[in-house]
Amino acid sequence: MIRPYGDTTGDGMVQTSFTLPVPAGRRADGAALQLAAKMGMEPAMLVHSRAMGDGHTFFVVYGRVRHAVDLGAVTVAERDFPLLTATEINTAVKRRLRRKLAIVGACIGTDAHTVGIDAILNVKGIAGEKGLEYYRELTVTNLGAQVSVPDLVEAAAGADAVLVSQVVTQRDAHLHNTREMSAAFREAMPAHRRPLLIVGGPRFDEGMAADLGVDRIFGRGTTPREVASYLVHRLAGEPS
Amino acid sequence: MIRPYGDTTGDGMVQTSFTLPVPAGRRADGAALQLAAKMGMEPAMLVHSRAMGDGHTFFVVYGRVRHAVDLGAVTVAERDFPLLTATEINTAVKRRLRRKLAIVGACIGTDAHTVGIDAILNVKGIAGEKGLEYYRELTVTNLGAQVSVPDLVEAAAGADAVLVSQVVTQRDAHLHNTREMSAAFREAMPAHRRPLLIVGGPRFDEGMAADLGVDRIFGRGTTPREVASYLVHRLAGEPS
Amino acid sequence: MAGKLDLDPLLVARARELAAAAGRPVVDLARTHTTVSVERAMLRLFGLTGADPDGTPWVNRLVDEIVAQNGLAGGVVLPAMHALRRYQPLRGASFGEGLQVLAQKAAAGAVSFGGPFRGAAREAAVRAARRAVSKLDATRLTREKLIRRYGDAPRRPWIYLIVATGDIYEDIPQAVAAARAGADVIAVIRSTGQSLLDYVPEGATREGFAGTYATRENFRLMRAALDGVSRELGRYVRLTNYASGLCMPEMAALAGLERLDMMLNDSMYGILFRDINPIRTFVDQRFSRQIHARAGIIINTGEDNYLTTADAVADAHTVTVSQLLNEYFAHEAGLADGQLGLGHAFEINPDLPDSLRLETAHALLARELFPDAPLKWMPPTKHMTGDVFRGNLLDGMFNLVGALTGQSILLVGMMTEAVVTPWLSDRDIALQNVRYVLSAAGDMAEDFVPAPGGFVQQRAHRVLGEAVELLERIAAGSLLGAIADGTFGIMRRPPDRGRGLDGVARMSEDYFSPFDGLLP
Amino acid sequence: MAGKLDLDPLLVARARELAAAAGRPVVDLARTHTTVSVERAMLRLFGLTGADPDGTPWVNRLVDEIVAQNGLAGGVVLPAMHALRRYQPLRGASFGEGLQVLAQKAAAGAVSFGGPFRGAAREAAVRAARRAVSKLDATRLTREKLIRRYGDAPRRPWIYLIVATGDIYEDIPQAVAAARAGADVIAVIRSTGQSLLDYVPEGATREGFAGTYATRENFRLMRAALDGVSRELGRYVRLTNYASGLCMPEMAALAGLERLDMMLNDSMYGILFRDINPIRTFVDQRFSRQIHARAGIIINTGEDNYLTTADAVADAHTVTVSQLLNEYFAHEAGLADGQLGLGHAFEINPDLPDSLRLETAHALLARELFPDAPLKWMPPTKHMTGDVFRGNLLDGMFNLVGALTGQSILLVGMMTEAVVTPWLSDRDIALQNVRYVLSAAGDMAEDFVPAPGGFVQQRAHRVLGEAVELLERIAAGSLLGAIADGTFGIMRRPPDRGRGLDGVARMSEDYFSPFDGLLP
Ligand code: B12
Ligand code: B12
Ligand SMILES: Cc1ncc(COP(=O)(O)O)c(C=O)c1O
Ligand SMILES: Cc1ncc(COP(=O)(O)O)c(C=O)c1O
Repeated sequence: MIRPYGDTTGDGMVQTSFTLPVPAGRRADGAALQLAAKMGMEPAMLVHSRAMGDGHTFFVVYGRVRHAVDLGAVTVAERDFPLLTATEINTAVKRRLRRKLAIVGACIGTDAHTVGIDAILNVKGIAGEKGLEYYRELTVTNLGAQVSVPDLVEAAAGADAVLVSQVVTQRDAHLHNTREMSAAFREAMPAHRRPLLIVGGPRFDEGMAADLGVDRIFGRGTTPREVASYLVHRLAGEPS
Repeated sequence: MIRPYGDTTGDGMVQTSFTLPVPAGRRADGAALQLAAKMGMEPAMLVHSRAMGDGHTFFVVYGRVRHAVDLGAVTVAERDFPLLTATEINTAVKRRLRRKLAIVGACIGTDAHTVGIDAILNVKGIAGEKGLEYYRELTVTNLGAQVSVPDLVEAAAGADAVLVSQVVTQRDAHLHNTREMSAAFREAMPAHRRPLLIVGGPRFDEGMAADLGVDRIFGRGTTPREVASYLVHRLAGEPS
Repeated sequence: MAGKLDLDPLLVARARELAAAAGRPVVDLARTHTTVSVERAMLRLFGLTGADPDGTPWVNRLVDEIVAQNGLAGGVVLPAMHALRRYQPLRGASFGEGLQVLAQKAAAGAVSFGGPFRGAAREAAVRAARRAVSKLDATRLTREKLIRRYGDAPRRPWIYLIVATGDIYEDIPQAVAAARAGADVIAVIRSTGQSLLDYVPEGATREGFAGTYATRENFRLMRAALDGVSRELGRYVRLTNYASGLCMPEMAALAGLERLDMMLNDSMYGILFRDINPIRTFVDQRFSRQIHARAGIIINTGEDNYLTTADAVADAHTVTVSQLLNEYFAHEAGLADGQLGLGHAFEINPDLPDSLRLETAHALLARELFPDAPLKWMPPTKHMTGDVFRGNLLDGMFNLVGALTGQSILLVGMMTEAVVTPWLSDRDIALQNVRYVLSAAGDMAEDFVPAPGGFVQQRAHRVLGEAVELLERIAAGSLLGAIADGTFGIMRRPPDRGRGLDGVARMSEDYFSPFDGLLP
Repeated sequence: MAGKLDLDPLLVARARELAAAAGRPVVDLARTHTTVSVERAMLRLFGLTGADPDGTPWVNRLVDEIVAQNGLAGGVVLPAMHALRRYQPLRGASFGEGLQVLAQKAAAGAVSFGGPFRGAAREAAVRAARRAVSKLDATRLTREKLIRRYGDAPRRPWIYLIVATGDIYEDIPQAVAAARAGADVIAVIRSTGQSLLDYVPEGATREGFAGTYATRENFRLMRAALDGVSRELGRYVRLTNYASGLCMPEMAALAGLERLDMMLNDSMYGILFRDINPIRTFVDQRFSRQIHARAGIIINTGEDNYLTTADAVADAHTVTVSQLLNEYFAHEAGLADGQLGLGHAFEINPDLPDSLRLETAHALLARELFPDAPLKWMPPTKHMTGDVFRGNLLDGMFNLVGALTGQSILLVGMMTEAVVTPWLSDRDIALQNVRYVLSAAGDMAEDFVPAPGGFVQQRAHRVLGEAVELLERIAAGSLLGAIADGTFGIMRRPPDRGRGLDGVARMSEDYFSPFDGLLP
C-alpha cells in the first residue's frame, strides 16, 4: 500500500481544483471543503477561492487524502505481447502468414483528427519510429478522416485488421462511435471473417476494449512498433 | 444538492494532481487511476504522468466525481456577530465598558511572520481598513515576533484579549503552538480572569477553535474591522 | 511598429506580385463557376427561410428541384424568379414568404422551372438583390451605431474567447460570463460534423460534439445576448462563427443578416482539413467574401491550422505564403485591409532552444508584412499536454509575444487545450493570464528591438525568403497543383477529389447573378 | 551588458562613496567589538567540536566559562591557549581533542582561566589560526579541483533550489533528485527557530519546522551526497546554507570547513527580521565575511526580504541602498566582487500596470550597478496566492526577466509559495518552468533594449536617484539611526534593543585575535 507523496513519505498530500455553481463566500468555501472531505481529503486546506460571475466559484484545495493505493490491485493494461523489431515483424508475417497483412485505417464519425492515426500508419511515424507503411510485409490503406461506418465496413472487406482513431471525446463521442463501428462489423460479417478491430486515441481507457466490442485499445503515446507487434502477436502467432 | 461544474450543469468535473512513490509506467498510471477512483472520480482521465527521478511519478487527472455537495449540510463559520463601523465600535466600548479595551498581540513560537498580525494591529491596516491601534478605545500592545508562550502569558496579565498569529503550518506547527498557548493560559489563570484568546493565520480551519482551546479563529483575508467587531461583541455585549 | 525587421520592400512587393500571379487562375475559376451553396446563399439573402418537417431547409429543397430540372449551370435565380411570378402567395406576404411557398410547391413536384426567362424575372431578381444588399448595409450600420453607442473594445489586442459546450443554452450564459470577464470577441464553436453537411440546420440547437450547430436562430440568440451584455458593459462585444465547410456562402449570408462581426473564412482550410473539393471551396469562398466585404465583417483566416500538422519552424514560410494568398483573394473579393484577420500561431515546439525568439520573429514578420490587417494571433495547441501547469505558462509566453509584437486579435489559450473543450474555470484562468500579461508588459514592445542583423531579423528574413521561393514555384506551376502536392499542412488534396464537387458547375452562357455589380 | 540604462557614472561613484561614508562607523564598531559567537567561531576553527550530553556544544561551554571568569572583552583565545598548556590531553590526540578535554574540565569548574598570558599562549594561538586558515584554504582548493574535475554549471543563471522537509534524511534524496533534475545550487532551509539559538546544534537532525537544523554533520552529509551526484552528473552542484542569526560567525566557520559553497549572509537581515541586536549583527557579520572571503564562499544577501514587508515599487531604492552597503561591508571584509551574491527580487504587485517593465528596470539597475557580482534574483513570494496556476505563470515571467537582464543566480520560484514548503512535484514543475523559459528566451537579452529616455531607463534613473538621496540622509545621520527609524523593510530596530546584545563586548586593550593579519 502506498500513499501520495507531497514532501515526506506517506504524507498523502494531493492538490485538487473545481468549480461549484454557488456564489462566492463563506458558504461556498464550506461547500468546497465538504466536497474535498467526500473525496477523502482530511484535513483539507482551502487555499484559493474566486468568484466567476455571480453564480460560480472556483476553488483550489490542498490536503492529505486518506486513501492508500493497493499496488497489488492495480489493473494495468500491460503489454501482453512481445515488442518486436521491424525485421522480426516482417519475418514473422512472411514466415508464418506467407502473405502480406492487409490493414485499413480511418478516423471515423465526424472526427477529423488524423495526426494520431497518421503517426501510426504513415512512413513518417512518430517518436523516431517509422509508421506501419514502412513495414514491407504490411499493406496499409489509410482512408483518412470523417469516414462513415458503412464506408469503413465496405473498405475493410478482406482486411486483416481495422485501425480506427477517435480524438474528440466531448459527450463521449469516441465511445459512441467505437460502439457503432464494432456493432456494424458484427452485423456485416460472421465472427471468423471479421478483421481485428483496434481503436486508438489519447483519452481512451485501455481497459475498456471488451466493453466497446473491439479487440484492443491503444492510448496516448502509442508508437507504431507497439501496434505492429500486437498485429503480429494476434494475426501471425508468436515467433517460436 | 449541487455538483462540480466543468462546462455543463451537473457534469461533476474536477481536476486533481498528485505524486505517487512509484516509478513511471503503466503500473504507475494504473495506481493513479485507482487513487482517482477512490477519490470518487469515475470516469477518470489520466491526462499527464511524468517521472520525477527513478522512484516517483507525478499525475494530472481530470474526471467526473460522483459526489454531490449537500448545501444544507455545509458547516460555515458564519460571522455570528454584527459588523460595526469604527464609530460604533468606539462608542460601544466607551458606553458599555467605560474603559479602554486592552489588547495584546504577538506572533508566538519561532514564527516570525508579522505581516499578518501587523495588518490587524497597526494603524496602517489592510485592504483599506485601519488596524486596531487606530481605534480610540482600544489599547494595543504588539509584542512582535517569536514571542515565547511564557513571555506572552506574562505580558497578557490584565489584558482583555490576546491576539496570536501563526503562519508557519509545516508539521502542524500552528496547531501545536496554539494548543501550547491556550494550555498555558488555562494553567496560569482562572477562567474568569483569562483574556479572550484569538488566533489567526492563513491556513487555519476556522471551525477548530474549541479543539484548540481558543475563543475564535480568523483565517485568510481577515480585516481589522471584523476583529474589532468581534471584540466588542464578546467583551462589550451587543449595542441595544 | 514598422521597420523593426528591416524587411526589403522590393522583396515584399515581389511576394505580393507572386501571390497575385498564383491566385489569379483560381479567381478566374471562381468567376466562371457556381455552386449549390452560392445559389442557396442568394436565396437566403432574398429572404427564403425555414425548413421542411424533416429539417431540410427550403433553400435546399428549392435549389435541388431547380437543379434537378435545369441543372446548376444557369443558376437558380432566374428560374426561381420566373416561377415565383406564377406562384404568388397570399397578399401581404413578404417576398421571402413567397419564396417559401414556391419552395414548398416545388418540393411537392408542382413547379416546372422551364424558361425562357424574361426581363421581368431578371428585374425582380435585381430588385431582390438590392433589398438584400440594403439589409446587409443596415446590419453593418447597426453595428457601427452600437459600437458608437456602447463603445469599442478598450485596447488592442482584442481578447477572443471560445465557447463550445455543444448546447446553445449553455453557450449563451458562458459567453455572457466571458464578456463580463473581459472578452472582446466571442467565438461560438460548432459541432465537429457541420462543415460536411450540405445544408444549414434550422432553429436553436442543444446538441453537437465539441460545439453546437451554427444556425441562423443560434446566431440571433447569441447576438441578442451579447447585445445585452454589451449595453451592460458599455463595450460592444463581437460575435464570431464559421463561414467554412460546404455551406460557406450561406454562413456568410446569415452572418451578414444576423450581425455577426467576424467569421472564420479561409481560402484553403476546408480543402486541407475537411477534404472539401478545392474548386468548390474557391468558388464558395469568393462569394462568401463578397458578402463579408459588404457586411463589414472581419474574416479570420486559418494559417494556424497548418502548424498543427506541419512543423512550425520548417514550414513557417507556408504560413506567410497562405497569408499573402488570403490577402490577394480577399482584396479581389472587395475586402478592405481592416477586414483581414490573417491568422498565425504560437506553435513552435517549446523544447526547441530559442523558441520564444523564433515566435517573436514570425509574429513580427506577419505584423510588418500586413501593417493594417487586424492580425489574429493564436495560442499553442499542438504542444500542449495534460500538464496544465505548464500549459498556463506557455499561454502566458504566447500572450507576451502577442504584446511585444503588436498583435490585433488574441485568441485566448486554455491550459486544458490537450484535455477538454474549455471549462468555465479554464476560461477564467486564461483571461486572468491575458490580463496580467498585457497589463504587466504595458508598452514593453518599445523595449523589444531586435538587434540589427541579429537572430530575430535573420529568422524573419529567412522565412520571407523561403516564402518568396515557394510562391515562385507555385506561380510557375499552379496553386491547385501545389495544394495537390501537400504544400500546405502536408495535406495532399487533388482538384478532382474531395467532398462537394458534385455541387459545382461551370456557369453557362445564360448564367445570371443579380448580385453582380452590387457586391464588390 | 553595461550601458543599457545609460547610468550616470558620476552618480554611481557618488552612491558608492556615500555607502562607504555610511558604513565606515559601523566597521569601526565591528573592529573594536567582539561577540561570544565570534569567539566560538575561532575555537571551532581551532578544531573544537562536539557537545555535552545535553547537546550544548563544547565551544559554548568553554566560552561561557571563560567569559564567566574573565569577561568577554579580552577574548577567549589567550585564556584558552594559556590553560590548554596546563591541561594537555593524551599523547597523539589532536589539538581539537585537547581543546575538548579543556572544555570538559572547564565545564566541570576545574579550570581557572586567569592570566597573565605570555608569548607562548599567543604563539600557540597564531599557530592554531594558521592551521585553521590552511584548512579553509584546503577546502577552497578542493572545491576548485572538484569543479575542474566534474565541470561547472553549464550556464548562467545558476539554478538555485530549496529543500525544506525538516528532516535531513528526506532533504538528501530530494536534493539529489533536484540536482539530477537540473539544480546547480541546493539550499537547505533550516528550522524557523534556529537563528535565535545562541549555539549550533550537533549531529544529524530529523526535526524542525519548515526546515531542519543547520549542523556541521548535516552540512557534511549533504555535501557528501552532492559530491556523489556531482560526480554522476559531471557538474559540480553547489550547497548553500545560512550564516545568519546569533551564530553567524560559527556558521561561516563550519561552512568553510565543510565546503559549503554559498551562504546567506546579509548585513541587516538578522536585525530586521529576527530582531537581533544591530551591534551584535554587525560584529558577527564582519568576522563571518572574513571567513567567507578566505574560504572562497559566495555570500547571498537578503534584500528580497525588504520587499515582503515594504512595497517593491515605493521602496525599491532601499534595495539599492542595502546592496551598496552590503558591497561596502563585503569589500571591507575582504570579499571579492565575484563573491557578492547581492540579492533582489521580483516582488512588485502583479496587478500594477507595467509591473514587468518595472521589474526589468530594477533588475537591470542591479545588474549594471554591480556588473561583476553574481547577483541573486529571487522570485515572487508576497503576491503569490493559493491560485497555483497563476503562480506558475508569475514564476515564468520572473524567469524571463532574469534571462532578459542577465541575472547570475536564479532562486527557483514555486507555484505553491503561498501554500506549503515545496513539494517534490512543485520543484519539478518549477524546474521545467525555468528550463523552458531560459531555453526558449535564449539570447533574447540581445533584443531587449530599453528605449533611450523611455520608461525603463527613467525608472532605473529614478530608483538610483532616490537611493543616492537616501544614502545622503543616512551618511549625514548614521546607519544605526536609519535602522532604528524603519528605513529598511519598515522594521524599526534601535541599537540598544534586540536579541544577543549581552553577548557583545567592546574589546579591551589586551584583546587578541590570532586571525588578525591572517584573514583579510
Ligand atoms: C491538431 C489538432 C487539430 C487539427 C487536426 C488536424 C488533423 N489533420 O488532424 C485541426 C486544427 C484541424 C483541429 C480541429 C478541431 N479540433 Co482539434 N486538436 C488538435 C490538437 C491541437 C492536437 C491533436 C494531435 O494532433 N495530437 C498529436 C497526435 C500524434 O496525438 P494523438 O492524436 O493522441 O495520437 C496518438 C495516440 O492517441 C495514439 N492514437 C491515436 N489514434 C490512434 C489510432 C490507432 C488505431 C492507434 C493504434 C493509436 C492511435 O497514437 C498516436 C501517436 O502516439 C488537440 C489538442 C492537443 N494538444 O491534444 C486538439 C483537440 C483534439 N481538438 C479538439 C476539437 C474540439 C477540435 C474541433 C472539433 C473544434 C471545432 N469544433 O471546430 C475542430 C474540428 C475537428 C473535427 N471535426 O474533428 C479538442 C477535442 C476536445 C475533446 N476532448 O473532445 C482538442 C483536445 C482541443 C480542445 N481542448 O478543445 N484540431
Ligand atoms: C513575507 C513572508 C516572509 C517574511 C516575513 C516578514 C515579516 N516580518 O513578517 C520573511 C522573508 C522574513 C519570511 C521568512 C520565512 N518564511 Co515566510 N513567507 C512570507 C510570505 C511571502 C508572505 C506572508 C505574508 O506576509 N502574507 C500577508 C499577510 C497580510 O497575510 P497573512 O499572514 O495570511 O495574514 C492575514 C490573515 O491570515 C489574518 N491573520 C494572520 N495572523 C493573524 C492573527 C490574528 C490574531 C488575526 C485576527 C488575524 C490574523 O489576517 C491577516 C490579514 O488579512 C509567505 C508566502 C505567501 N505568499 O503567503 C511565506 C511563508 C509564510 N513563509 C514560509 C517559511 C517556511 C518561511 C521561513 C520559515 C523559511 C526558512 N526556513 O527560512 C522563513 C523564516 C520565518 C520564521 N522564522 O517564521 C512558508 C510557510 C510554509 C508553511 N505553510 O508552513 C511560506 C508559506 C512560504 C513557503 N511556501 O515556503 N517569510
Ligand atoms: C479557418 C477555419 N475555418 C473553419 C474552422 C472550423 O472547422 P469547421 O468548418 O469544421 O467547423 C476552423 C477551425 O479552427 C478554422 O480555423
Ligand atoms: C539573508 C537571509 N539570511 C537568513 C535567512 C534565513 O533565516 P534564519 O536566519 O532565520 O534561518 C534568510 C531567509 O530567507 C535570508 O534571506
